[in-house]
Amino acid sequence: MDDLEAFRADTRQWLEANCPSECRGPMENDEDRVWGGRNATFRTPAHQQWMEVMGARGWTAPEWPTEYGGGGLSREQAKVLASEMRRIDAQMPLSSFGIWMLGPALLKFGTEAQKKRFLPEIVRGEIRWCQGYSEPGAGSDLAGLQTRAVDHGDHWIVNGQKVWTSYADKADWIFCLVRTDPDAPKHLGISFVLFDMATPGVSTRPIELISGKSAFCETFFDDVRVEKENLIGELNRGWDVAKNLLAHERTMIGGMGEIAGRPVGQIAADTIGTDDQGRLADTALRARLSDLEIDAAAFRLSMERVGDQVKARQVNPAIASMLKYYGSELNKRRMELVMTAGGSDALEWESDRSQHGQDARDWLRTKANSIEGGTSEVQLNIIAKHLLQLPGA
Amino acid sequence: MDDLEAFRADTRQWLEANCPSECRGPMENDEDRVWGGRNATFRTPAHQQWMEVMGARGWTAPEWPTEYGGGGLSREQAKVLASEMRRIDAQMPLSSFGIWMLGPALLKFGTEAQKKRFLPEIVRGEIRWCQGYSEPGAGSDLAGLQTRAVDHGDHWIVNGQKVWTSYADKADWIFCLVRTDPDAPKHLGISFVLFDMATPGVSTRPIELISGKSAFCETFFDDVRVEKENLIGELNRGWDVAKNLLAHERTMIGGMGEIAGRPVGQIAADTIGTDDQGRLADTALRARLSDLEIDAAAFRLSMERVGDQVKARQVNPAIASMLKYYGSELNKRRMELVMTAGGSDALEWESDRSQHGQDARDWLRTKANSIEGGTSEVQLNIIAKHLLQLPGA
Amino acid sequence: MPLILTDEQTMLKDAADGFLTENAPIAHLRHLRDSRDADGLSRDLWRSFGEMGLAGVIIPEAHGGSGLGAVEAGVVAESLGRTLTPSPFLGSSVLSARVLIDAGSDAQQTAWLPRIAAGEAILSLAVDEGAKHAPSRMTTTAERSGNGFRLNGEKGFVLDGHIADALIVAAKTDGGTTLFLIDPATAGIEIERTVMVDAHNAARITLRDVQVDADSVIDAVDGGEETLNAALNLGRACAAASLTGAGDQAFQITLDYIKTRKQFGKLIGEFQALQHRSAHLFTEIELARAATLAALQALDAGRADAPFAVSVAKAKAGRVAELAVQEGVQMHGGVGMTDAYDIGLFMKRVRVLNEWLGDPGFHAESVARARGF
Amino acid sequence: MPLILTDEQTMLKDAADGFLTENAPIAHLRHLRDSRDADGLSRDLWRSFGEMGLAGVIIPEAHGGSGLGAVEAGVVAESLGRTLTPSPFLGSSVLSARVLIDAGSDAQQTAWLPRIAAGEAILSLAVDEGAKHAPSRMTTTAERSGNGFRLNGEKGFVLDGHIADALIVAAKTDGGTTLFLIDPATAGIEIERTVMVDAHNAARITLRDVQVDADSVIDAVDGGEETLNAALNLGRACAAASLTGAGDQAFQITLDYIKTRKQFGKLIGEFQALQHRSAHLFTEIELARAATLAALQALDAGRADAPFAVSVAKAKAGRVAELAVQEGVQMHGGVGMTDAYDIGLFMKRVRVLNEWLGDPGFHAESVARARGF
Repeated sequence: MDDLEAFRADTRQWLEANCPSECRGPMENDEDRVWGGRNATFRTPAHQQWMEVMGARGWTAPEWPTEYGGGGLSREQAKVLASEMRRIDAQMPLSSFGIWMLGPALLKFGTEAQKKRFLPEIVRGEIRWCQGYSEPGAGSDLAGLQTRAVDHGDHWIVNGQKVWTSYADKADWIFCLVRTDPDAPKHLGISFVLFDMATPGVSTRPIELISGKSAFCETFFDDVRVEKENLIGELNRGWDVAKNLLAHERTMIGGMGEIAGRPVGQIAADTIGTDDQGRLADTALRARLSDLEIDAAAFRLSMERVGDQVKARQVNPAIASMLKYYGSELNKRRMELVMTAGGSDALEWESDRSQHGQDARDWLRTKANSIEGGTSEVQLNIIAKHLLQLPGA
Repeated sequence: MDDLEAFRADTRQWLEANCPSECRGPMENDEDRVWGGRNATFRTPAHQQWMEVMGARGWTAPEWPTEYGGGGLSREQAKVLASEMRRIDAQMPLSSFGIWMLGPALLKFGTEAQKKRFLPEIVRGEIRWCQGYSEPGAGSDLAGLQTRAVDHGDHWIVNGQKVWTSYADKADWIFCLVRTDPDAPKHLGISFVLFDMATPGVSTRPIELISGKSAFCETFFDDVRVEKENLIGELNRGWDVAKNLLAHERTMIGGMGEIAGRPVGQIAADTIGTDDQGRLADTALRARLSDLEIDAAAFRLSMERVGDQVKARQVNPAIASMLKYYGSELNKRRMELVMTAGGSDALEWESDRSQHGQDARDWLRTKANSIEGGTSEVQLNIIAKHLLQLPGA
Repeated sequence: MPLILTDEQTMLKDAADGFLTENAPIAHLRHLRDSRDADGLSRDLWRSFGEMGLAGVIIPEAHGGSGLGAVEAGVVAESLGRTLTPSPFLGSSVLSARVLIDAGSDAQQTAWLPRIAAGEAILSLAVDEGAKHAPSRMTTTAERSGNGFRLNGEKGFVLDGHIADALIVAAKTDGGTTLFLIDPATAGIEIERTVMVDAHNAARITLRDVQVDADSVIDAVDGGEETLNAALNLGRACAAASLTGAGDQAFQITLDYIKTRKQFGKLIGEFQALQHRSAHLFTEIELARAATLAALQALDAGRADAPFAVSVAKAKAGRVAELAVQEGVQMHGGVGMTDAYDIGLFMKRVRVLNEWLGDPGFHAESVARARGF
Repeated sequence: MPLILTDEQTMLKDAADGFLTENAPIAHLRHLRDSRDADGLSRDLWRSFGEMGLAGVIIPEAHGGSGLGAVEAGVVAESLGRTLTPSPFLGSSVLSARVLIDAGSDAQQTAWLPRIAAGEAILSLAVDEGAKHAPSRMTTTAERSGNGFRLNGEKGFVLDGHIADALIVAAKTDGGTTLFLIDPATAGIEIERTVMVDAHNAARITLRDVQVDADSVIDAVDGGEETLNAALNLGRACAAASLTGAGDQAFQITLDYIKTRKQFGKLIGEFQALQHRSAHLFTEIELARAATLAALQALDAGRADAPFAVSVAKAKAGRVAELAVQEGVQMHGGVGMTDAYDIGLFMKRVRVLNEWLGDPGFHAESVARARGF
C-alpha cells in the first residue's frame, strides 16, 4: 500500500469517527452554512463540534502550511480528503471568505507576522471576514474608488463608502481597498488594508435586491482608525493584491452554471405537455432548450479543458474572463428557460406552492452574475486586450 | 367622374394601345432588364419600342417636371399610372441609375443648364450612368476618399481608383466623388462631378464575387480630364449631394427583404418532412423559421409605418438607417434558412438541377447587403448619434 | 389605414400618460406593494380612470363608455405599461367588457357594462388552468343540473380575481365551450389571492359543484368559443401594447442612465459596444410598435388575418420587451439589481405580461401553423 | 483523460499543419477550382499524405496504417479545415476505413486498407439520399437475387464518388441495414459528379438493378446499422474538428485584417463594438474546441455517451463556425465579398461541412431526445 492509500485509510477512519451524523447529507439551503466568527451561530451543537475538530486539524484549509494552522496536505492528499468527505456526504465544516479569498492573498502578500496572526484564526473559524471593494461611484471601474485613507503616522483615518459588501453586517473584520495617494494615477495610490468592523465609525445597511433580501450591504466609514501594521503588500500597490483576489472570484462565479438535477426540458414537459413522440409541444422552447443543453455541455467541457491547460501551463491567466463571461450569461439563459417552463406557477411571489417564489428569486438573482466580479463587458474588454491583442483595447 | 378617374381611363387606354405584349408578364431574371444608353441592348425590338414610347411621354420618370422631359404627373397621378401598369403586368420600360439616383440629386442641386442637358436624355434612356463613390481605402469611411482632382483652370485632371462601381463597364457617364481640396477636413474638400466614361484615361475591370460574376467593377482614372461645367452643387461641398443620394440607396437596399413566394417553412417541409400534425420535423429549424416569419412581418409593418410617418412628417430622416440595418440583417437570416431548407441539393454549384447554384449564389450575395450602402455598423452609429443622441457617437 | 395614431388617438394617449404620470407613477406601485395593500390596487384611482372614460374605452356610449376601439384600448394599455400601474384594465375593461359587449344579454350588459365603465365594478375572466396558457386544453366542466349547470374545475392566473364583483368562467359543456357570468360568493367557489412577482394581482379559483342558473350563461350554451377567442385576442393585443410601453420605458430610463453614469473617465453611453446594442434595441422596439399597432388596427377592421397579426405582435413585443429589460438591468450594472431602482420592476412586469395569454413560444407556434409548416 | 492534446498528438498536428501549409495552401484549392480539374483533388498530394501516415491514421499498422485513434483523425481533419484542402480524407480515410476496420472480412481489409493508407485508393461511403441527412429514412433496397443481391436507389452527397475506386453502399435488406462493397463499374451504376459550392467533391449515384455477389456484403446481412453508425459518428466528430479548424482560421485572418485595416482614422480593430464581438467569438471557438476534443476522446474510449458528445460537438462547432465566417465577411467589409479574398471560401466550406452528416438542427434534435424532452 503506497503512502496515498495509507493516508486514505487513515482519513476514512478519522472522518467516520469525527463527522457527526447531523453533518452528513445535503444542506437544505444557504442558511444552513457555518460561517464561524465571533458571533457564530450553528444549526446544531454537532455543527459547531464538526467545525472545531476539522479546524483543529487544519482540514478547513487542507493545503495551507501547518505553521499557519493549515492541514499541510499535498494536492493529491487534499483530493483524497475531498473524495472521502464526499463518500460520507460530509457537509462543508466552514464557509469562509477568509479561506476562499483573503487567505490565498495573505499567503502570497502578507508578512510573516500577519500570516501568523490571521491565518490560524481563519482556519479555526474564529474570525469572519467581508470584502470592501466596490463603491457607489466605481462599479466596473474598480480602480476609480474614492474611499480615502489619510496618513496619521502609525495609522490612517479612513472615510468613505463601500457597496456590495457581502455579510458586512455579520463580519468581524474587513479586507478593504482604500486610496492612500490621491495624486497618483488611479491604479496606483490604492492600498489593501485590514480592520475590525467593530472599530468606531463603521456602520452597515443591508441592500434589498430585485430578488428580495440579500447578504449585500452598504458599508460606511466615518473617521475609522486603521493601524498601519494591517497593510497587506506594499503601500499604494494594493491593486496587485486585489487583482489576484478577483481572479479567484471570477472563476467561482463563472462556475456557477454547473447545476445538477432534472433537465429543464423535462420540467417543461410537465407544464406544457408532449406530442406522441414524447417531444415537448412548444417548438420554440424546445429549440432554445436544446441549444442550452449543447452550450452548457460545451461550457462544462471548456471549464474542464481550461483546468487541464492551467495544470499543463498552456494558458494565459486572462482565460478566467472567458469562463466568467460565458458562464454567467449561460446561467441567465438557463433561468429564463426555467421560468418559461414554470409558467404562471413560477410567477407567484409569496405562495407556499412556489416556495415563496423560489424560482423567480433565483431567476432575478442570476441577473447579477454578469455584473458582479466584473461585468460581462469588462470580461470582453479583457479578452480583447489580453487574449486577442486588439489595438487600443 | 373626377380628374383622377379621367386620367386613369386615358392611361388605361394608352397603355393598352402602346404596351407591346412582349413587355407584359414577369421578367425572367435581371438580365432581361432594359438599361438604355449608347450601346443599349434589347431582348426584343418590342422592348426598345416600349422604352421609347414611355420615354417620349416622360413616363419613365413620371413625377419629373415636363420641362426636363419628365411626365409632370402629381403623386396621385403617378400612383394611378403604377397601378394601371401593374394591372396589365407591364414590365418596367427602363432601369436606370440616372432616374433612381442621379436625377433626384440633379433636380435638387443642378443648375438650370445641367438639368436641361442631362435630364431629358436620362428620361429617354439615351444615357446610362454609373456611380463612383467607394474606393479601396475608403469603404465605410466614404469621406476618406483619395481620388484627386487637380485644378487646371477650366477643367480638372483626375487620378485615382474607385471600386464597387456597378456596371462601370457598360455605363456612358459616371457621377463621381473627387477630392478637390486635399487640405480641408475630410468631409469638406470633396466635389461631385460628372464625366464621360469614354474620356481618355478611364478603364474598368469587373470584380468577381464569392457569389460569382457580378455587375461590380474596379474603375481606374489616369489623368482624366473633367470639365468644370460638370460640377454639381458647390465646389468642395459634394458631400451634401452624396449624402442625399445615399439616403435613397439605403431605403432601396433595406427594402429588399420583401420577397413574395412560398414560405421557407413549406420548402423545408419537402426536404425535411413533417410529423403527423403537419409540423416540420426539425424543431430547431422550425423555431428559427417562425422567428423569421414574426420578424419579417414586423419589419414589413415597420417599413409601412415609417412611410406613413414620413408622409405625416413625424420622423427623423435618420430612420432610414434603422430600415437599412434591420432589412439587410433579415435578408441574410432568410437566405441562411433557405439554404438550410434546401440541404445538400442547394449546395450544388454547377448542376442544372440547382440552376447553377441559384439559391447558393443568392445566399452569398445577401452577405453584401449589410456592407453596401453603408455597413450595419455605420447604420448603428447613425442611430446612436441621431436618434438616441448618445454622447460621442 | 396609416400605421400611426390619429390626432384623436394621440390626444387620448397624452391624456392617459398625463393622468398616470401624475396620479400613479411607479411610486404608486411601490406603495401598494410595500404596504401589502389588501386589494393590491387603488379603487379610487380606478374610479378616476372611469371618470376620464378610460375604464370604459371600448364600452358603447349607450352603456356609459367611450365607444372606442382596439387601438384606443391599446393606447391605454401602453400607458399602463409605462407606469406599471396595477389596475383592473386588462381583466375588466378589456377581456370581460369585450365578452359582455359581444355576447352578453341585455340584462347582463345593463347590469355590468355601465359599472365597468364607471370604474365601479371589477370583473375577471377565468380561462387559464395549468401553468401555461392553453385554452384548447381546458378541463373545467359545466354539467346540466336542475334549472342550470354545475361547474367543477380549477382556474389560475385570474387577473384581480380576489376582488372581482363578478366572474366570467369558461367551461366545457357537452357540445363546446360555454361562458358563465357568476357571483364569486356562490357556494363552492374558493378564491386564493396569488400576488405575482410584479406585485400585480391574480388569483386561483377552485370550483367545486358550483350550481348556477341557466341565465348565468353568456350567449348560447356551447357557443362561447368564438366570443372567448375574440376577447383573448383583444387581450393579447393590449398585452402587446403594454409590453411595448414597458419595454420602451425601460429603454428610456436606461438611456438616461448611460448618458449620466461615468466609468473609466467616460460616460458609459460613449462606449461603442453599448451604443450598438442600444441602437439595435431601438430598432427592435420600433418593430414591436409597428406590429402592435397593426394588430390593434386589424382587430378594429375585423380583418380575417387579425389573429395572425395578434400572434406576431404578442410574440414580437414580448421578445423585444424581454431584451429591453435584460439590457436595462445589465447596463445599469449593480444598482440595476437593487430594489431601489425601477429597472428591476420593469423586468418583473415584462415577464408576467409575457406569460399572460400565451408566451412568445405559444404565439410562434400559431404563426408557424398559420404559415403552413 | 485531460482535455488537451498529448505531446504525440501535438507533434502530429504540427506535422499536418506544416505539410498542408507548404504543399496545399488555399492557392491549391483555387488552382483546382479555376482549372476545372477533372478529379477535383490532387492524387499526388494524396499519395504524399499517405506516405506521411496521415491517410491511414486510423488504419491498423498491420494494414500499413498508423494505428491511431479518433483524436488523431480529428487533428488531421482540423488541419484540412484550416487550409480548405480538397482531399479524400473524410470519405475514404475516416468513413470507409472505419467501416472496413470494424466489419470488413479479411479479404476486404487486405484488399483495401493498405491502399487507403498509402493514398493509392479512394473509397466512398454512400448513405445520404434526400437533400437532408436522415439515415433512418433510407429507401435504397437490396433484394436477394441469385447468388447475391440486386440494389436499387439513389444516393447523393457522396464525397469523391466520381473518382472512387470502390463504393460502400448502405441499403435496406429484409431485416435491417446491410453494407455492400461495390465496384463502381458494375452495370446499373450511374455516377454524376456534383461540384459543391465550396469546390469540394461529391457525386450522385443512381443504382438500377445493380447485381452484386454475396461476398460484397460487409459483415453480416441485416447487421450493418451499428457499423454504419460508428462510422457516421466518427465522421461527424471529424467534421466538427474540420469546422473548428475552418472557423478558427476564418477568425484568425479576420483578426489580422482588423488589426491592419483603417477606417475613420482608426484601425477597425480599435472599435469596441468589434472588440466585443471578436471576444465573444473567441469564447465560442474555445467552447467548440473543447466539445470537439471531448467527443473524439469519448469515441476513442468507447464511452456509451459518445453519440451524445458527438452531437454536441457537431452542433456546437457548426454553429460557431457559421458565426465565425459571418462575422469574418462582415468585418472584412466589401473586400470580404470578393472572390479574391479567402474569407468567402471559408464561408462556403463551413456551410458544406455543416450540412454533411447532419446539420446543427439534426444534432440538436438528437440532444433533445437524449435529454428526454
